[in-house]
Amino acid sequence: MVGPIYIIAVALGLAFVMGLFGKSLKNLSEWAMLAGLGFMTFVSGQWLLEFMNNTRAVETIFTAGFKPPYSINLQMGIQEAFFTFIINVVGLLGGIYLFKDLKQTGPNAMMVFLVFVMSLNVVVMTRDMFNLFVFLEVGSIATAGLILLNNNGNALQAGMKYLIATGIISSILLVGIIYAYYFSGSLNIDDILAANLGASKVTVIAVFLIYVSVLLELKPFPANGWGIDVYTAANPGIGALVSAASASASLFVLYKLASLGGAEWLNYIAIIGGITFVGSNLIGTKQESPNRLLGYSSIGQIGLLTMIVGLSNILGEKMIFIASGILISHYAAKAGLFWLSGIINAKDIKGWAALRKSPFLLFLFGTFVFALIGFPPFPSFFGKWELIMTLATGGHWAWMVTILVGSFIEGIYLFRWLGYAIKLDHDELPDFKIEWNKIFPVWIMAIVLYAVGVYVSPLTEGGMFINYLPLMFVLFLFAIDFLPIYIKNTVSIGGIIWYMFHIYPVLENDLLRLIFAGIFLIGGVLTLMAGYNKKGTRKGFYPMAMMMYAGLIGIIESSSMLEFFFSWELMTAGSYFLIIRGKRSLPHGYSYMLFSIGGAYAILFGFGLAFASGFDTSLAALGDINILPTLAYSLLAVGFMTKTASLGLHIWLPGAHGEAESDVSPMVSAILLKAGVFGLMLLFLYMDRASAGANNLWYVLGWVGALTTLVGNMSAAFQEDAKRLLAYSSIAQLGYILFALSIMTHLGWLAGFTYTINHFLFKAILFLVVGGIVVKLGTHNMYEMGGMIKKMPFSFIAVLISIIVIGGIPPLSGFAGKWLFYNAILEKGWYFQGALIFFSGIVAFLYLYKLIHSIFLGQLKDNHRTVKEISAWILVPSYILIIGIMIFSAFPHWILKPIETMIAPYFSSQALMWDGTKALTSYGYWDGTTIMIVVGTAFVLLLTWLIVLSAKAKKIEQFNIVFAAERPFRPETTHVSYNIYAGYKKALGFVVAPGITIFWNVVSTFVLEVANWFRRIYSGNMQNYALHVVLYIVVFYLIALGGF
Amino acid sequence: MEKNNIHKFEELDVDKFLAPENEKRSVLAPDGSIVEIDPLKDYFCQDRPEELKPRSGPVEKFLNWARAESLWVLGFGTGCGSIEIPPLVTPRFDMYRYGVQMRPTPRQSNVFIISGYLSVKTLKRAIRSYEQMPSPKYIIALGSCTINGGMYWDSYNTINRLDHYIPVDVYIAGCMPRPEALLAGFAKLKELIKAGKAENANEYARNFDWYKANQKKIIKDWNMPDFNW
Amino acid sequence: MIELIKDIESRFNTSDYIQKLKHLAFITVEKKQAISLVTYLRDYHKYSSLTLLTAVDWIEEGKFQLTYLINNPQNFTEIGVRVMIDRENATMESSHHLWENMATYQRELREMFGIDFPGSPRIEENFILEGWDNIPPYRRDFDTKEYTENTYFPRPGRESNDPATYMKSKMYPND
Amino acid sequence: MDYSITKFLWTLLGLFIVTNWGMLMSSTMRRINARVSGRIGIPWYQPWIDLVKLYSLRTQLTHGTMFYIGPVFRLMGGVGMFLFIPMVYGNPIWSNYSFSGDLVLILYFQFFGMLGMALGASEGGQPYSAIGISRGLSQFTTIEVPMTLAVISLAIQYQTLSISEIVAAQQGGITTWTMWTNPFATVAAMLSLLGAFGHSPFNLVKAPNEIPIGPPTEYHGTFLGVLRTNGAILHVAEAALFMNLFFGGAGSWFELIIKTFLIYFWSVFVGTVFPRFRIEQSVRWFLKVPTIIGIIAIILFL
Repeated sequence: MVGPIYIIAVALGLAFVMGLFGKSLKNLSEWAMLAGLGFMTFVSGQWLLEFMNNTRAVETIFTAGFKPPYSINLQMGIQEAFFTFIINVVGLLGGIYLFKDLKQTGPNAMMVFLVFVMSLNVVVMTRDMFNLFVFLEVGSIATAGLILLNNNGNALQAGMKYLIATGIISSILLVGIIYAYYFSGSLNIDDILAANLGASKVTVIAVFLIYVSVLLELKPFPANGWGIDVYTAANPGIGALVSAASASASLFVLYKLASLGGAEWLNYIAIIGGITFVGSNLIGTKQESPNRLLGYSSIGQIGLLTMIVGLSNILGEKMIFIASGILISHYAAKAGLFWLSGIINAKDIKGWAALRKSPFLLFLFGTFVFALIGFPPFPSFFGKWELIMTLATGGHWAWMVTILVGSFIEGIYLFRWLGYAIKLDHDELPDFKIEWNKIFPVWIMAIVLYAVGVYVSPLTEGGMFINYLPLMFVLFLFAIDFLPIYIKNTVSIGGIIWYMFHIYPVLENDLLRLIFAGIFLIGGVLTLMAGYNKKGTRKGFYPMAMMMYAGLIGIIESSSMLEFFFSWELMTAGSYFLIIRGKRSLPHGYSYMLFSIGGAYAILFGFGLAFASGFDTSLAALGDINILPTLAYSLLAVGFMTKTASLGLHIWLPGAHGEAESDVSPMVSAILLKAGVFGLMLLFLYMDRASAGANNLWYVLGWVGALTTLVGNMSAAFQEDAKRLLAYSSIAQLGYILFALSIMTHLGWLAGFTYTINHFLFKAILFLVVGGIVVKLGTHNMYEMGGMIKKMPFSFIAVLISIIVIGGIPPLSGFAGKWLFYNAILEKGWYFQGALIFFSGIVAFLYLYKLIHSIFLGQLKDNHRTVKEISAWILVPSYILIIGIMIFSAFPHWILKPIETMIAPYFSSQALMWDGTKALTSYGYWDGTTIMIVVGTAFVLLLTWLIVLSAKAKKIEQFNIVFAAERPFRPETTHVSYNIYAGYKKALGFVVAPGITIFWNVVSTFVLEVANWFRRIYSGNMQNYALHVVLYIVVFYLIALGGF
Repeated sequence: MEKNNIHKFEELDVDKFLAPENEKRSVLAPDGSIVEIDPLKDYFCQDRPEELKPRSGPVEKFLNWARAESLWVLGFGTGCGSIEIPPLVTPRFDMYRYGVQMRPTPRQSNVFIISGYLSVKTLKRAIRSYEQMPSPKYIIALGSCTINGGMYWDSYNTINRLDHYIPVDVYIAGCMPRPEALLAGFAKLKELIKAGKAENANEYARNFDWYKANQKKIIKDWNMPDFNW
Repeated sequence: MIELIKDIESRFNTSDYIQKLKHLAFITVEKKQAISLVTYLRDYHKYSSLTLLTAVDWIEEGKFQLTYLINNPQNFTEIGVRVMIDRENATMESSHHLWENMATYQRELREMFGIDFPGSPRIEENFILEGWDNIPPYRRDFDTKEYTENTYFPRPGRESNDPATYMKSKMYPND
Repeated sequence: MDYSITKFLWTLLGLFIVTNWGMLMSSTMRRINARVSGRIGIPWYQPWIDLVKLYSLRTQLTHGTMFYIGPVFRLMGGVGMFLFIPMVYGNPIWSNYSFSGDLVLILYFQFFGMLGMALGASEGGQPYSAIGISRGLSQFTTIEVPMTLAVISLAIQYQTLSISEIVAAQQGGITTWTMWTNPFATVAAMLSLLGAFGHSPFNLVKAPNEIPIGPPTEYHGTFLGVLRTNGAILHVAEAALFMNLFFGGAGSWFELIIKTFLIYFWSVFVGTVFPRFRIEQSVRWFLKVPTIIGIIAIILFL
């Protein structure tokens, strides 16, 4: 074992020796520094390993051989080992990263660098107050020195500001230390903590001064302009160190001193942390410069950690886990991002589009962003999960809201940034060099994130059950991403089929899950089949698609809330990447993500309440939420409804589905939306049916569903873009399902299931076929199509059958849904909602006609005269689905009977009886098979009759039409499609006025305006910043001690 | 009537009056290839009309009776005589009694009343409408102008003899004939149909070249296919 | 109205002033100044409405006479501005910028008389004659009877006479 | 003979009766209409002659497959309505195939024919066809609102959606008809019927003189003949549906003829008096008075 004192000794010694190196040894100094950092990392790592194996007790080192308070002592426990280790690691990696920059500036800079890392080590380890002060000062000065590595005016200014601000802070700290020494008689931290200075009104001044200075070191909002400027002006390599290492050290100082003042002071710390978290992220939304944005994000994350330290009494023993989870994510992601920023070297976050040139860097960037937001499988996900659960247990709603709101705001800018990097149109992407020493540290950090994530997941309650098998498959697909499409496609389909066999025995007795597993997996296979018609390698598509399917199937498999939420987030991430692949998908993927994380946080809140009710992590806990049950259920419902795109939360859907790639649209529409339906079903089944709150919720949701249907259908009728039309149609169909489920009767749920299955079948067909046509014709606009029936007869038949199903026209299966609806509504007594639903059902005919007419009928256009039928790889899955529709239509009892038996136990009365193929309710009856036979026979007879009568009919061309004795000149001016429902829009268009879009626009504008207003604080003026610090101290004093 | 081709109907390589909308054009297909469009060939059926032989015997007699009793008139007034048609639906004349009804589209009409003078411009539309009517179809020519040009006989822009352009079943002389005369014309037409003598649609098909040459002689910008289906 | 005419005469090179009715007068102006005069009347004397633009073929003099008939809706007076232009290569400045419907009149004149108005919108398009390939039919040297006989299959048996000789032979058979 | 075959033959006979009655009804209506304006009008047998003529035209043109089978869909819509409505109460022979579906089936089967017609006419490529269809669909959305409300009201009143049972509940004298027991639903439905039959002022779809008869502009010959045959069947079937729901059903063919005639007469009667609405006026009109009446009909039974 090497003693921790050698960390300091080696660093100081090397720094000293380096000064003596002459010119001849200049090259050597660089390697010497790295060796020194490596040694420091080794020492701390060794200690950490020992502590983790529980083979060692806490080690205290006395410098002068005396016991404190007579000398300075250092302590090496697991926490110190952890912090020094991460500081030294980032120091080492930073050293590698800055290899060339340091070489240019010479040994002096290396000395400063070594001293900087060393000082942070001491700050972590020391148990002496004055020593702490000294090394904080050393650290500050070293930081300022490092900032000046960037040899320009901005850096100079920033360094000066930093020095002045830290000067003020350390002078206050010094006064505080003097007071503390005066009151406690010792400089040893343990002694000072034991003196309980917070208890007395006289001694409390020491507590105040120490706290305020330590907090100011953490750059609290809004007195942190000087800190922000450091991030902006310094070399990103230095920014990484400041963000990852300095902040960790400062945080540890705060942690060390947490018990200095007592519980009341912890509250203040938590509040300051919360304000910083929310406020800093809020301003982050207005940032365009990557380094500055990262600065705000850093400060926000540190604010969150400050808050967690402040909440340590509430969090209890979970605090270490939560804090380290979030800290590691912040540490690795932020260091990685700063380093990436150094590689890209763009002034504006829009310039990060250049990242697209290197898929690996893009992958790293995505990893860091998702880790920061707290997506699985990163440690921050588990940290946040535990944080919310623990807070909920104690009933701290305000803190939960603060954390979720802050995280959401962080998502706003991070995903905008990610979106720019992936998608933004950029005329000329700036070149950047990738050097091994710069890329290596970034990789290490990403690996750290994944490894730690997987390592910590079993430490959470229920986390050990998480199924990493699908994720392994995703990783495998990443590994073979360079292969051509057909191999990856086959592998993916094979994987899904294998998983089908794997999962079937598990779900065999659970029909609800089996149905959804069927929709997800069979749908997955069919939609993936369409991928065979693409060419090239299609980089990144398959891992992401599989990630979505992994999430979807994880939702089905999950038995605990954590697993559910884990899979939910996984699915969101995967689908985000799928959606944003579309050509014009940038804004739509972004709004999808915002709604999704908003919804996910609502779900998280609900889960928190559920957990708090019975300390049960299984999904069954949703069954007996006794803390704020109505709020919990509403939040959960809202969370799921963001995925089902119900009215008010639907505005992301049309763009996201409409602009997605041709085979992604069916995935995200026919399949992904069902995840929300599954969530709602689970929720509704678990809810307490007797409570008034639940019944009110269902009543409201019923109306929401009915209105969603109306608005969705009517908006669809006014679309000119074929895929957007289908997207609005999805909104409406999901409205039907929401309504049917909210009825909460046997018949209602049967209708809901029928709609779910039908929607899966026909929407997959429609999006596949229409998507194929859109690609083939090169336009989304229906009025630019027309006459395709002659070129694409198979597509026409597929679309025709689908629209017959959507319309609910007998004899196809859509009618089953309508019939069940009528009966369910009459039984439930929701007559007016029902009338609204039926009205919107007829409105659906408007868009159905528009769709099929504008694309397939009417006039064939000049440039489409040579177009051929769409790819067989799209038609085959469509026709497989059509076979499904036909079976469901002719033999509905095959599917409805088992469903009915399954849901019967949940509802008091079994309202549907079967008499052979005939379904009976107390109101009416319906015999799908007979209707099919009767209609089929009659149709064949009539067709024969007409053929006999007009067998000789002569086929004529498209302009041989009656045109008021004139002739058509161009197909474009003869095809009636654009704004075809103008009269209807005049009469009822007010229903679809974009009120909800306007509402969300106002909300987002308001948030950005607030951010903008706050941003004005940061004037960049040194005096102002100094004033902020002083004012902050005064205000804090007045609040904490002044009796405010 | 002897129908020799008085004026030679010559197929010219380059049509001096080829309307711009009939010129060949090339457009870019979505897959990047160039599509050559020949509007007249691609958008119109180029086939000539065929003679459609009547059935024989009592079946045709019965069908002719039905056709005679169900005359659907195309609502297309070509000249000043069209003002004489609306009175037919008033109580005073009430043509519905005789199974005569108005239809708004040539596809569903059998009878075309050329009501008065025809300028060249209108003739073009009249020919198009006539050709779009399903066979068997009949033409009633109303007023002197259709017979010999009437008071416009020496106008530079109105035709003199309708039967040189489309075959006429019944002429009703006068300037203008009153609605009663028109009703009498219908009666005459019914007689002809029942007697199986109103086969002018086949006549038109048989002498198609002659009619076409006459039509093309005066309709200079022939922006339609040779036969409108 | 007489003040108006004096005003015009003081500014433009006009001639042949005729007061046909109390509220209707004609004045002839040289070709170069015609559009200026019409514009002047429109903008300064409130002759804001175009009644018509027409032409007369003075074949003997080798001239076309154009008449811009414009109306003052406030005092209900009308002025016809006459311009004589050469029959050979008959061309006139276009004045479609003054009234939108002027373009239609100019199209008609181009088709019926062959007077060109360069720059007028859609001037090349057919007006009512579709594909006319003879000399413009309203020119007096166009023989409509001969054209009809050659073109429209006149029904045999129709007799026509020159009204003057026919009446003379009827009334004064002895001369 | 096998039951299904006899059933089929009886149904065929019923269809024959209904078709002929439908044609006679339409010619009678046109004669009545003519008398209102002081004319004599068409001979009573005119529809048959027209039909013979249409079926015997020599030229027959088609724009494509959908254009060709569109009329079949349309006719199937009418025939299907007939097949699933019990025509004469108390007689299993004339109840057709109504055992396989209830009122909801009828309401949704209407769309079968509409859809086929819309698609067939659209393939013709005639602009007026598409315009007529878009008008028809727009108008139909709101026509169905009072109808749906009335049907819901009936279902609450009789606690059933089976047409036979609704008719059975109305037996026992004129006062037990829905017309008297649920007048608001009857009024709402009868107002909606005006739109469904498409006579003036709601004849926006065909709108003669405006968009030359709309969807069927391109149809002629046998196609038009099929459409006319369907018209005859559909009018009787729809009237029979209303008869069953609101006017006590029919005990015999004679009663059916009288009642369907009167129901059909109602729409013709209104049609002779009013001029045509514009599309947005028509759409709004159905959402005003008829809808409010329909809502009242439901509220009364809450």
